[in-house]
Amino acid sequence: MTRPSCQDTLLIKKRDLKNNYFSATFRTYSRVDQCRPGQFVHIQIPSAEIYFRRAMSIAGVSSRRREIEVIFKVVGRGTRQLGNLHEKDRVNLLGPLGVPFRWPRKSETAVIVAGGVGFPPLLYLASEMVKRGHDPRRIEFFYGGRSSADLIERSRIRKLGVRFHPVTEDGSVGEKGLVTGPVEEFVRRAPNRHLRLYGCGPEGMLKATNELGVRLKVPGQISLEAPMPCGIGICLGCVVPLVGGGHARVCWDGPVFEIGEVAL
Amino acid sequence: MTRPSCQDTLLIKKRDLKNNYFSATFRTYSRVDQCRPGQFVHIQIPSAEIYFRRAMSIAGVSSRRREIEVIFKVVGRGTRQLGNLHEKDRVNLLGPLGVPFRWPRKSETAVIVAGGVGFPPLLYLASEMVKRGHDPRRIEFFYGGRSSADLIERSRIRKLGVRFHPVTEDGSVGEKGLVTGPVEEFVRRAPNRHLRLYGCGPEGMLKATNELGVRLKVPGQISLEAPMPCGIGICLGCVVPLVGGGHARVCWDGPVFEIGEVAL
Amino acid sequence: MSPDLRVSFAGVEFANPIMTASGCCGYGEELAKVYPLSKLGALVTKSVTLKPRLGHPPPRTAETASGMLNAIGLANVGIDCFITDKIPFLEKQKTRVIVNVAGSSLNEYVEVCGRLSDIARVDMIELNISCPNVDEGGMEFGADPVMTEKLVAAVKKVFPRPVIAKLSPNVTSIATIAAAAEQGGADALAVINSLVGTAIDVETWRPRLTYNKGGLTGAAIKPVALAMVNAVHEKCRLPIIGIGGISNGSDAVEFFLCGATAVQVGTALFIEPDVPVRMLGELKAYLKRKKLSSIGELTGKVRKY
Amino acid sequence: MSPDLRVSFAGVEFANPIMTASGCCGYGEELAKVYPLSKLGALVTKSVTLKPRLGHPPPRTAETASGMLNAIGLANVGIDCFITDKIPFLEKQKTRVIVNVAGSSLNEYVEVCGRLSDIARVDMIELNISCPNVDEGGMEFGADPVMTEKLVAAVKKVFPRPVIAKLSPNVTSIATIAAAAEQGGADALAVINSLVGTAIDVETWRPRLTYNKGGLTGAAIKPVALAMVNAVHEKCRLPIIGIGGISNGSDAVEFFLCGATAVQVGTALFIEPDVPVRMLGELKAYLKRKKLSSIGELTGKVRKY
Ligand SMILES: Cc1cc2nc3c(=O)[nH]c(=O)nc-3n(C[C@H](O)[C@H](O)[C@H](O)COP(=O)(O)OP(=O)(O)OC[C@H]3O[C@@H](n4cnc5c(N)ncnc54)[C@H](O)[C@@H]3O)c2cc1C
Ligand SMILES: Cc1cc2nc3c(=O)[nH]c(=O)nc-3n(C[C@H](O)[C@H](O)[C@H](O)COP(=O)(O)OP(=O)(O)OC[C@H]3O[C@@H](n4cnc5c(N)ncnc54)[C@H](O)[C@@H]3O)c2cc1C
Ligand SMILES: Cc1cc2nc3c(=O)[nH]c(=O)nc-3n(C[C@H](O)[C@H](O)[C@H](O)COP(=O)(O)O)c2cc1C
Ligand SMILES: Cc1cc2nc3c(=O)[nH]c(=O)nc-3n(C[C@H](O)[C@H](O)[C@H](O)COP(=O)(O)O)c2cc1C
Ligand code: FES
Ligand code: FES
Repeated sequence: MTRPSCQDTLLIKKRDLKNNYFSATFRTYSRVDQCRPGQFVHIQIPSAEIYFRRAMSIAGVSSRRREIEVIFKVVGRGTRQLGNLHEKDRVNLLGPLGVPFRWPRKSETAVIVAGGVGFPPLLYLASEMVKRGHDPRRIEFFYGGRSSADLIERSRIRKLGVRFHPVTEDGSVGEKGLVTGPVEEFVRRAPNRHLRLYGCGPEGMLKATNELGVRLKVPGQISLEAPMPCGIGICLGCVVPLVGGGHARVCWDGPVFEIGEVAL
Repeated sequence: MTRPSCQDTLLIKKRDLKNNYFSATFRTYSRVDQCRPGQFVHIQIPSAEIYFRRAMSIAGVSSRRREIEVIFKVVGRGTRQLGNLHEKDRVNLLGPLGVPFRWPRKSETAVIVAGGVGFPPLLYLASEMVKRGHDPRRIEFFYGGRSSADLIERSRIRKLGVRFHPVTEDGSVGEKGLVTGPVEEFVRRAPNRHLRLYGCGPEGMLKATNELGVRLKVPGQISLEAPMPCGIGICLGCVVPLVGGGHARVCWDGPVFEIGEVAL
Repeated sequence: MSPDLRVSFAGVEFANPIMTASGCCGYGEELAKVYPLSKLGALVTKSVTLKPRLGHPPPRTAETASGMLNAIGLANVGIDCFITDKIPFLEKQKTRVIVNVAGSSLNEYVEVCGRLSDIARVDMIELNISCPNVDEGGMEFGADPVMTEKLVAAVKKVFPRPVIAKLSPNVTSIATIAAAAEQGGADALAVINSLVGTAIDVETWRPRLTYNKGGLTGAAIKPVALAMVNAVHEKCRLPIIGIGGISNGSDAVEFFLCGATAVQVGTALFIEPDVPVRMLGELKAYLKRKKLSSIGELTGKVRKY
Repeated sequence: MSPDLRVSFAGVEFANPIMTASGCCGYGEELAKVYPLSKLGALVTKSVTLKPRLGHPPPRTAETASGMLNAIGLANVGIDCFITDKIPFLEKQKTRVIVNVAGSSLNEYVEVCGRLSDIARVDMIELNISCPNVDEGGMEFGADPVMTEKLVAAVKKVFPRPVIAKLSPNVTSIATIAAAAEQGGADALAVINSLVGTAIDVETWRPRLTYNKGGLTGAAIKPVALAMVNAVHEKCRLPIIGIGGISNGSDAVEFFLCGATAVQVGTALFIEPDVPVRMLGELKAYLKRKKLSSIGELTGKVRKY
């Protein structure tokens, strides 16, 4: 089991990915070997206006260099401040937190549905699958956005050798439309149904992916977001209602949930 | 009259002066031409723990480049944060604030008594005097500290051509002892008594300078410090008692006061 | 068409809903050097008392997390000097003038307000029945509904123009005090004054204020102030001036939505003296973006769950 | 010689004066994955009620300046599940266990406390008579001295070990409520629970909490909490547990100086779950530097002006 810890790290690389996206790499993070795709770190942002940490999915790690990467989009006060950090700034990370994605079986095809800030954990997931020997041709990576500018770091997905399906609402890259259209098409056409869905992205996309999985009986998981005061299950602030009744904490019981589990 | 204003400036140069002293130069400050020695700027520090601005004397300005310099010592949370700023960081300055020093007459000898963070405004004062044609040999610059490391930027004073008298408690540079000893000696020995005292520094030094001025009937001014919530006279937080009764606001009625005016 | 920032209450019209709070803008002289006071909906003076007061010895302010403590102790020039020295300056300012009055007894309040009654430049009086920083009077009045009603009624008898009661947050039910002030004849309510608080220097074991405690203000108290404005608005029909931790247009909108007709800015002036000017722009832009034509369309419109 | 961090009150000894506050550490299971709970002086559980409660729908927390609002609504597993599921875990923890109890009627409090009476692992009960986030019970009890005294007395009859009354800051005089709790037989006081507050989303005009208001906690409220600990300490001889905005050793020292015997850390755990561990080091270093041998040498020692 991972034991989360708070630790100071050094921002050693910051890359502007355009369209308000940034990649930030922190060193030296002692828990890199315990990180799993789907988990997140809770980042403390040194600023007058920010009180809570901000949750960011792990986008990748380098065991050798003890580096951890997050990819974030500037959407509000906290992420703006994060985007203003300088290389060599000290940043406190609490993590790794949350329940990771479950691995697909070798025989299964992973159908990844990514969008917006849901992309980083799925990039990490696909990278790790490939690294651990999952056949890249058994990874179908659907990546949706409004326009080509929303689909960041495409070269990194391509390099993995997975089957990459960009989809944009304006058709500026890949198929035109909402990503869940082509996903459904693929699922319906899949010759054998040894599929496993992995979804993370904006609310609409998550809902559609969840609904699709339930309707077509494809197992899989989705990763949720919620504002998170603590990130470690002690404040009860980040709850979502479950289909079976009751609440689950997104930070501790999730953020990864089984398809059909959460009342979205 | 100067009309203080808040404005964003760019930290364009930061120099580590050792012993926890830093010099910071900000650009582009629109009010450089209104700044006078003895005045200060109130600096907003972007940080979670700092709510008030921090007052810093103006240490110098460059009209041509619209730059303003402050020299500060890291003594607490705010100045620590200030010391952590990066070049190109945006910093909001409110100023210029406060009553400046009065100029000596050409015939008068300025006896400057500086110590600690009281040095920067007196450096500015001496520089401006020389620039405006005051005979540098009629400026006696006494500069006291515990040890040579406390006497920063000595070369800048020397360059002015003024009569420089470093004094240290451990004798590591200049005369040994407290700075007010040599000052009193000088005042007593001064052939004609057309002297004008200018004091700024730690509490003990200020008290001694004030007392010396009163006792030996040397006119002059001292510049005080006080924690300053607003810096512009509206909170009544920074008051000091006056000898004649009543309170004065250090930020608005000062920070420069006549010798003998304040009940120290 | 530019949105209309004017508001009016108690029969008085204000150019805009942004006022500077008592004790945070002196008598206006210093701020007038930073920007013309005509930018303000109104200036609320430092509390004026019958006799001049030096206030408590320093230190009388302390910085706290997103806020500050003060125990100035009602330092002010006294009503005589106020009338002879400060009114002439205020006569020339193109803004509404609200004089905040404090006292240690009912008679003192009445006497000061009486002295102001025939000075037409004084558009309104704001009764400080909520100062946590004096031994007598101050908060005592504002914690007791009976005394609150009596005091407001007495002042209304001697001052012919509108009277605002400024309420203390240091009570079990602010709505009860608000109702008492309404009963006494108050024309409007100012909500809130500062919260009692303190801070200790762990090196010297001394309180950070010579008065041993003080009033907490600034961004830290905004949530408390909003809840109290809302509680008063639900129970009382008087117009409300929202106060507490306001430092931008969006903060002001929160207060309007909770029931405020106007707002006062206090501690934020210390950090950014021209915050009211910035807020005017932000409010205008907000109304425009939301396609609203006046502040009144916000007042009390919070959509509760 | 290392300074002694042990404190004791109401006949119970604690390894150190740092506790985790109710509602900010669940039942201990999650924090135990970050560090051994033996580091804590005591763990105070989330409020337990007779029946399980889901709490209010999300959003039920909101960030504010140096603080937060919460209206969790006493979400908890209920006393049955607490005893069967949570007590076994707590049995294994080498720390003091204080169970915080809430209810919507006197009978409910008494029933829950009665159920806990023969579970030896429950070292103390903390009565939450100050929750601002439920419609019934909660703060009502803590705002009324008569009900406070009655409730404490009733619980004392059914629970044989010490009972702490946790007081609300949303009152005119916390010292009066403290005296009532003492009268009722309370063994100690916990000061303070959260301040009522709210925040509004200016885009949607909705409160940021579905309960429309919530409790303000965190660094923002520390000055208020300190003043209240001090006020209670001046009027009442019961040991006090200081709570409100504590996030480091120096904050704790401020509370000790104002009269606290122990402290609880709440919101700070959300930002830094191992803050109690860091604080232990800071406290030790402080005592050493000040040449003090125990926390008791600080309690109530503020040097007033
Ligand atoms: C487990 C998890 C993993 C995440 N991973 C990433 C990631 O890899 N990259 C990335 O860019 N973002 C990620 N996020 C979202 C990120 O945490 C939020 O964008 C961030 O907290 C917003 O902070 P802010 O201060 O900039 O915005 P704020 O000013 O706080 O808010 C801006 C807007 O975002 C909403 N918001 C705030 N926090 C959240 C939140 N946690 N979830 C949903 N809405 C929120 C607010 O309600 C508001 O509408 C993740 C969130 C979670 C819970
Ligand atoms: C008009 C004026 C001009 C100044 N010019 C300079 C300058 O040129 N260079 C420079 O280094 N410093 C100068 N100072 C002092 C500087 O403002 C303080 O050192 C600074 O505010 C300390 O902030 P901090 O957050 O680092 O310390 P804090 O953590 O706030 O406090 C550290 C210690 O300093 C004390 N302190 C805090 N503020 C002040 C203050 N304003 N005056 C006296 N003691 C204080 C505190 O009580 C505490 O003991 C000036 C002050 C004034 C009023
Ligand atoms: C330094 C200071 C002095 C104050 N003096 C007074 C006063 O004299 N009379 C009064 O009614 N309120 C006084 N107040 C309270 C403010 O008017 C206002 O109610 C309070 O500060 C909350 O608003 P804020 O958070 O915007 O500052 C004072 C506040 C501060 C910070
Ligand atoms: C999310 C949250 C939940 C809380 N739940 C409870 C509770 O169930 N019972 C209780 O007595 N206090 C509860 N509190 C109040 C805390 O125990 C504490 O009194 C308060 O947060 C002030 O301390 P702090 O500023 O250190 O957080 C809760 C506080 C928070 C932030
Ligand atoms: S963020 Fe606190 S329980 Fe999930
Ligand atoms: S700092 Fe506010 S009056 Fe001087």
